[in-house]
Amino acid sequence: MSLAVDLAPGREPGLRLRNPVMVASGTFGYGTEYAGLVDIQRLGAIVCKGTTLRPRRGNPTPRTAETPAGLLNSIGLQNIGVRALVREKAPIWAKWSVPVLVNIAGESTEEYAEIARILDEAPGVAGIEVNVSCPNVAAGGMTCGVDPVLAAEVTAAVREATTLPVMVKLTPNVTDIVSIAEAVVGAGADALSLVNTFVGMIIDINTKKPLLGAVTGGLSGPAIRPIALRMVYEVAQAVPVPVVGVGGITDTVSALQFLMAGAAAIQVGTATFVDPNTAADIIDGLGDWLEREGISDIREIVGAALPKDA
Amino acid sequence: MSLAVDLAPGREPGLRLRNPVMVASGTFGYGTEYAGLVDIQRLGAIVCKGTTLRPRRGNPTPRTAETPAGLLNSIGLQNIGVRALVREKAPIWAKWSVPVLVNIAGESTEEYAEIARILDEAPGVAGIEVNVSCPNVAAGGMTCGVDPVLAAEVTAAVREATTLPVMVKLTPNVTDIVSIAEAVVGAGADALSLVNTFVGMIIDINTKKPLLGAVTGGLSGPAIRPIALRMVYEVAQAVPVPVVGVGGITDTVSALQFLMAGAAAIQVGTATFVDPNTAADIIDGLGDWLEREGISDIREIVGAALPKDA
Amino acid sequence: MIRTDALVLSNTAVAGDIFLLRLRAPEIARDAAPGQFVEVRCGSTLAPLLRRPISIHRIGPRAAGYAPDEIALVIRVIGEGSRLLSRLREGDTLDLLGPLGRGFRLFPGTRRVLLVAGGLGLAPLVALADEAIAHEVNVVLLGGAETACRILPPQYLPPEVEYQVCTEDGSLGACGMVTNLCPPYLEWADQVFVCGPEAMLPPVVDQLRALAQGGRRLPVQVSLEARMACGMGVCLSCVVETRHGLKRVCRDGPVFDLTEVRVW
Amino acid sequence: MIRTDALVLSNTAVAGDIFLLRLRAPEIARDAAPGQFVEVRCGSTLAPLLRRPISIHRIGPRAAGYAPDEIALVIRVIGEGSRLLSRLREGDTLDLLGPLGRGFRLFPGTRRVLLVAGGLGLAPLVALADEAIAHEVNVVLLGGAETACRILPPQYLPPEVEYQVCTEDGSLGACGMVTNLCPPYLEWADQVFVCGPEAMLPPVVDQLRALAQGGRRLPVQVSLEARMACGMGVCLSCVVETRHGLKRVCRDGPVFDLTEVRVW
Ligand SMILES: Cc1cc2nc3c(=O)[nH]c(=O)nc-3n(C[C@H](O)[C@H](O)[C@H](O)COP(=O)(O)OP(=O)(O)OC[C@H]3O[C@@H](n4cnc5c(N)ncnc54)[C@H](O)[C@@H]3O)c2cc1C
Ligand SMILES: Cc1cc2nc3c(=O)[nH]c(=O)nc-3n(C[C@H](O)[C@H](O)[C@H](O)COP(=O)(O)OP(=O)(O)OC[C@H]3O[C@@H](n4cnc5c(N)ncnc54)[C@H](O)[C@@H]3O)c2cc1C
Ligand SMILES: Cc1cc2nc3c(=O)[nH]c(=O)nc-3n(C[C@H](O)[C@H](O)[C@H](O)COP(=O)(O)O)c2cc1C
Ligand SMILES: Cc1cc2nc3c(=O)[nH]c(=O)nc-3n(C[C@H](O)[C@H](O)[C@H](O)COP(=O)(O)O)c2cc1C
Ligand code: FES
Ligand code: FES
Repeated sequence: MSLAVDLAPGREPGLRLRNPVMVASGTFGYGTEYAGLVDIQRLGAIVCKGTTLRPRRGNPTPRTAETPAGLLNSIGLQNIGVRALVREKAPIWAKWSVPVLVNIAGESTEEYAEIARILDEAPGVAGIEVNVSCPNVAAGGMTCGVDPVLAAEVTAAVREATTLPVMVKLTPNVTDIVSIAEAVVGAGADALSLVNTFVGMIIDINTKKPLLGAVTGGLSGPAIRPIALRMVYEVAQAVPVPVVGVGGITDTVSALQFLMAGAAAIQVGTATFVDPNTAADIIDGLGDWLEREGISDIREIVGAALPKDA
Repeated sequence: MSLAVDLAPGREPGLRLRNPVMVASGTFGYGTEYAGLVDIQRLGAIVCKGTTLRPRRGNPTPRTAETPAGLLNSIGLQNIGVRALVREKAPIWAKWSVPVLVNIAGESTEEYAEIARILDEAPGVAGIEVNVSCPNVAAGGMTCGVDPVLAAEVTAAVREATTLPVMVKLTPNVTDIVSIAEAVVGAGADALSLVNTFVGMIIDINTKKPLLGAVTGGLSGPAIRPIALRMVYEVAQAVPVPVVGVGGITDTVSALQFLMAGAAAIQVGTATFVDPNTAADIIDGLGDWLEREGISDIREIVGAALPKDA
Repeated sequence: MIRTDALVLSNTAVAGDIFLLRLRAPEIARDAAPGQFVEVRCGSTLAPLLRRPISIHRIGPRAAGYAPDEIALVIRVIGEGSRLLSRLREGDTLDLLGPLGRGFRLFPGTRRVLLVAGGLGLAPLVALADEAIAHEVNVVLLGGAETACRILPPQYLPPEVEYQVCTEDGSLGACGMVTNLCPPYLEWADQVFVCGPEAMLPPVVDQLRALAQGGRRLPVQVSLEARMACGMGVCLSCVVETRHGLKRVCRDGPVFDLTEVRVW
Repeated sequence: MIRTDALVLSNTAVAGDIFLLRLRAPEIARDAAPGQFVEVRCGSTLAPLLRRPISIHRIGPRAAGYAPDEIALVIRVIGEGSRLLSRLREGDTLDLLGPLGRGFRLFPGTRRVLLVAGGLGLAPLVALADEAIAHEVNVVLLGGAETACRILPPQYLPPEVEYQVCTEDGSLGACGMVTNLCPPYLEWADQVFVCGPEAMLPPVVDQLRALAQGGRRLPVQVSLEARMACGMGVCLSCVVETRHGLKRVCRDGPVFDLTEVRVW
C-alpha cells in the first residue's frame, strides 16, 4: 500500500512525501519543539514558521483567543528572520528524513525574491511555501494575496529566484479564489496550499474593546473546515498542479474529505495544539482506511468526490 | 431604561423596534411556527423566509448538515411566492405588534423590483430585507451580492419600487465587504444587515460524494461569528446608516459584541434551532446587563468598541 | 409541545452499542403519542451544535413498571451526539423539545397490528405496541438488524408482543432482511406500521402490490427519517416528496400513510 | 513531558466555585516540579477547542495523604472550559499534556520562604510549600482574593504553613490587597514567590525598591499568566517582554525572576 505523493511532479527532483500529511506553518514551530512528543520523522512534511527577511517582533498581546470550534491568532509573524533560520535551523533539518518547507512572507515583491534566493543555497530546505496571504501584516501580506496580478507577480519573482519547489499559499478572504489560483499557477507555482486563516475578531464585553492586541486576527480550526473544503474543491477542478488542503482538519475523516475534494496532500494546523499527535494519528488512520477499502494507493482517492466530467 | 432602536431613521415613519433583537430570515419561518413556544410579540422584529416572485421548490435533499459549531444549509429558497405570502401571511402579521420584514430574492433586477412593488401594498409588512447574497440560487443571488455595481442596481430598483424601509443583506463571500456596503448605501438602502452565510461544503466519505444534494451550502452558526463580527466592525465604520449584525449570535455576550462593534440591532438565526428561546433570552439578558452597567439606553453601547477617531 | 429539562432516571446498555434512557419528563409523557419524537440537546457546548431527533420509545407504560411521568428513549451510538447521550448518568438532566411531529394512528376497529422495524426503527414502534396492547389489540413485531448486537433483547418489550427477529448476518434469528418475514403477517394484520431505513420500503411495496392484486388493500403507515435542523417545521431541511407535494418530515410526519409517499 | 489520560480520583467543591481535582497521573507526578503546569482537554468535543493551562497544585505529597502517583489541580469556574472540569466525577478520565514550563527554583540555602498568592495564583504555590516543608524550610503563605468564597480553606494546606488571608471586601481576614500583608515578611524571608494577577506586581516592586534602598535585595520569582494556544512554545501566543527580549510564558516561564520582567 502506498501513501506517497509528489507535490512538484513537474520539477526535478520533485517534492516527494512519504505520506500526504503535513503540519502547517506557524503551528509546529521549527519542528524541534514537538520532537520530544511526536515522532516527527513519520510526517509527510513540516512547514516551518512564517519567515521574513529581517527578524520580526510580531504583534502586541493578547495574540490568541478561542472562538466556537476555532482559534483567532494575530501572532504577526514574530520570527528570527531568514538568515538566522539558514544558520541555526536548516542545518538541523538537513539531518532529518522528513522534508521541511520554509513558509516565507515579504513586504514587497523584491523581499519575497530575496528570501527565496537566500533559501536556495540552504541545505535542509526541501521547498518554499509562499505566504501571499498573511492577514496580519499591513504591508505586503493581505494586499498581495487578494489580487491575482500581485499574487502572480510575487510568485514569478520567487520562481525566478530559486530552483526549489515553490508552493503558493492562498488566502480565503477573497470573492473568487479560483482566479487567484489560476494566476499563481500561470506564474509558475509548482503547487498550491489553501487556505490560510479568515480575518475575524472578538470583542471583550468587559473592556468594551477588541480582545486581540492587533484588533483583528486570523480564524483557524474546525470552524472554518467547510469553507476551506469548498475552496479546495473549486481550485482542484481549475488548476493542473497539486493542491494541498488546509483548514480545520482534525482527524482521518476530515483529512479524507479534503483528499476526496481533490487535495493531493493536507496540512494539520490548529489541531496539533489540541492533540500534538493529530498528524501522526491521521497517517495511521489513512493507512487503516485504505486497507479496509481495499485501495492500494492513496492517489486513487484524490479527487474522488469531484464531478465526474471535470 | 430603553432598548428601542430605529433602523430607518432617515425615512418616515422609520422602522422602530422595541428592542434590537430580531430573528433571521429562513430560521423563523413565517413567525407562526414558533408561536406556541416563544412569545414572539416580545421580539424586536421578525424577518420571514426568503421570498421569490413565484413559488419555488428549493434544492434536492439532503439540505442540511452539521459542521463543527456550524450548520450548512442548501434549502434553495423553497417558498410559497410573494403573492401567496401577501394573501395568506401578511394579514396575520397585520394583527401583530411585532414588526415583520419580508426577505426577498429575485433572479433579475426587475424581479426584485416587482416583488417590492407587490409588498408595498400589503398591510402587515413593516419593511423589506433585500437578499442580494443568497449563495444557493445560481441565477441572481450570489452574482449580484459580490459586485458593488450589481448590488447597487438591485438596491436602487427596490428603493424605487417601494416606500417601505429597505434593508439590504450582504454576503460575506467577498474580498471587500466595505465597498459593497458603500455602493448599496449610495443606492438608497435605509439599513444594512450582515452577514448571510459562507459558501461551504461537506463530503460524505462513505459515498465519496458531497453530502448536500446541492453540493455546496451556506455556513451559519457560532463557527462564523468572529468573521461576521469583523465585517460588522468594518462596515459600521464606513457607512452612515444602521447596520444589523447577523452571524453566530447565541447569547447575550455575543449579541453585545455585535452591538459594541457598531450594530444597531442583531439577528438570531441558527441558534433558534438549538434553543427556540434564544432571542427572548437575549432581550432579557441585554436588559439585565444595561441595568448592571448603569446604562439607560442601549444605543449608548452601539459602536463602543470602534476606534475612537472613527 | 415544550422545552424541558428531563431528569435521567437510568441509562442501561441493553445491547452492543444501544442504550436505554429512562427519563422523568411529565409534560412530554402527558402529551406524547406513539410515533412522535423529541429534539434532544446532546451536550451543553456549541459542538455538537444542533439537537438530535430521537423517537419516543416508551410513554410511561405502567405494565412495564414505568411511572406515568416517565418516557424512555433508545440510543444507538453513531457519532458525536449519540455518543454523548450514551454517557448520561442517573441524576443528569437532558434538554428536550417535544413532543414533535405526527405519530401513528391506530384505527378504532383494528384488532391485529403488524409492526415492522429495521434497526432502531424499532424505537417508536414499542410505544405503539404499548398503546395497542392497552387497547387489547394483538401485536406482532418483526425486528431486523445487521447483526445480533443491534437487536433489542425481548425483555425490553411488552410480553404480549409476538417478537420475531432476523439479522442480515444470521447471527440471531432468521438470516436476511426483516421484510422477508412479513408475508404471512400481511395476511393476518388489519394495520401495518413500518419504521426503518428507506431500503425497507421497496420490498414492502412489492408485497403490498401482490396483496392488492388479490384484492386486499392494507392500511400501512410508515415513519420516515430525514436530516433535520429545526425539527419544528421552520427550516425546510427535512422535506420529502409526497402525493400532495413537498412535506416536512418533522411536522407533517414523521409518520405518513404509505400511499402518500409511495405508489403501488 | 507526555500526553496521558489521568484518572479522576475525586472532585471536591472546596469553596464557592473552586474545585479540587485529585488525579492519578504517574508519569506527571514523577516528572513535575512546583510551578509547572499541565494543558488539560476540557471535554471530548470540538468546543471548547483548546486545552486549558492549569497549574499543578500538589505533586503526591505523602504527608497530605496522597499516593506518589497522584497530582491535584484546583479549578475556579470562569467559563466553559473550567465549568466542564468542575463537573468531572470519580472514575472519569482527563486528557493531560505535561508537565510543562519551568517551575520555581528553591535555592539550597533558603530557610524561610514567603509565598504571595492572588486568587488562584495560590494553586502552584502549594506544591512549592510541600517541597519547601520537605526540605524543612519555613513557609509563610499570604493568600488574597476578592471575597471569602474564593479563598482556599486552611485544611487544604500543609499544617506547617503559616497561612494569612485577606479579602478585598473584608469578608475574610484583613481587608485589602494581599500585597498589603507583605512588608513584615519581606524582612524575614530568604526567597519570595509571587503568583497572581499582573496588578500584584507594582506594589510588590515598590516594596522591594524600598528594601533595596535599605541595602536588602531579595530574590523574587514570579509566575505569570498569559493567553496560551499551544502551551508548548510553538505558537508564540504567550510572549512577554523581558530583559532578554520576548520570552514565551509557556516554555521559558511561567516562572521568571522578577528582575527579568520588571525593573526596580
Ligand atoms: C424522526 C427521527 C427519529 C429518530 N429516532 C432515533 C432514535 O430513537 N434513536 C437513535 O439513536 N437515533 C434516532 N434518530 C437518528 C438520530 O437523530 C441520529 O442517528 C443521531 O442524530 C446521530 O447523531 P450523531 O450525532 O451521533 O451522529 P453524527 O453522524 O455525528 O450526526 C451528524 C448530523 O447528522 C444527522 N444525522 C446522522 N444520522 C442521521 C439519520 N440517520 N437521520 C437523520 N439525521 C441524521 C444528525 O442529526 C446530525 O445533525 C432519529 C432520526 C429521526 C429523523
Ligand atoms: C500558566 C497558567 C496556569 C493556570 N492555572 C490555573 C489553575 O490552576 N486553576 C484555574 O482554574 N485556572 C488556571 N489558569 C487559568 C485557566 O487556564 C483559565 O482560567 C481557564 O482556562 C478559563 O477557561 P474557561 O474555558 O473556563 O474560560 P473562558 O473564558 O471560556 O476561556 C476562553 C479562553 O480564554 C483563555 N483564558 C481565560 N482566562 C484566562 C486567563 N486568566 N489566563 C490565560 N488564558 C485565559 C482560556 O484558556 C481559553 O482559551 C491558568 C492559566 C495559566 C496561563
Ligand atoms: C498560531 C498560528 C500561527 C500561524 N502562522 C502562520 C504563518 O506564519 N504563515 C502561514 O502561512 N500560516 C500561518 N498560520 C495558518 C496555518 O498555517 C493554517 O493555514 C491555518 O491555521 C488553517 O489551518 P488549521 O485550521 O488546520 O489551523 C498560522 C496559524 C496559527 C493558528
Ligand atoms: C436554514 C436556513 C435558511 C436560511 N434562509 C435564508 C433566506 O431565505 N434568506 C436569507 O437572506 N438568509 C437566509 N439564511 C441566513 C440567515 O438568515 C443568517 O443570515 C445566517 O444563518 C447567519 O446567521 P446565524 O449564524 O445566526 O444563523 C438562512 C439560514 C439558515 C440556517
Ligand atoms: S427539520 Fe426544519 S422543517 Fe423539518
Ligand atoms: S502558548 Fe504557544 S508559545 Fe506559549
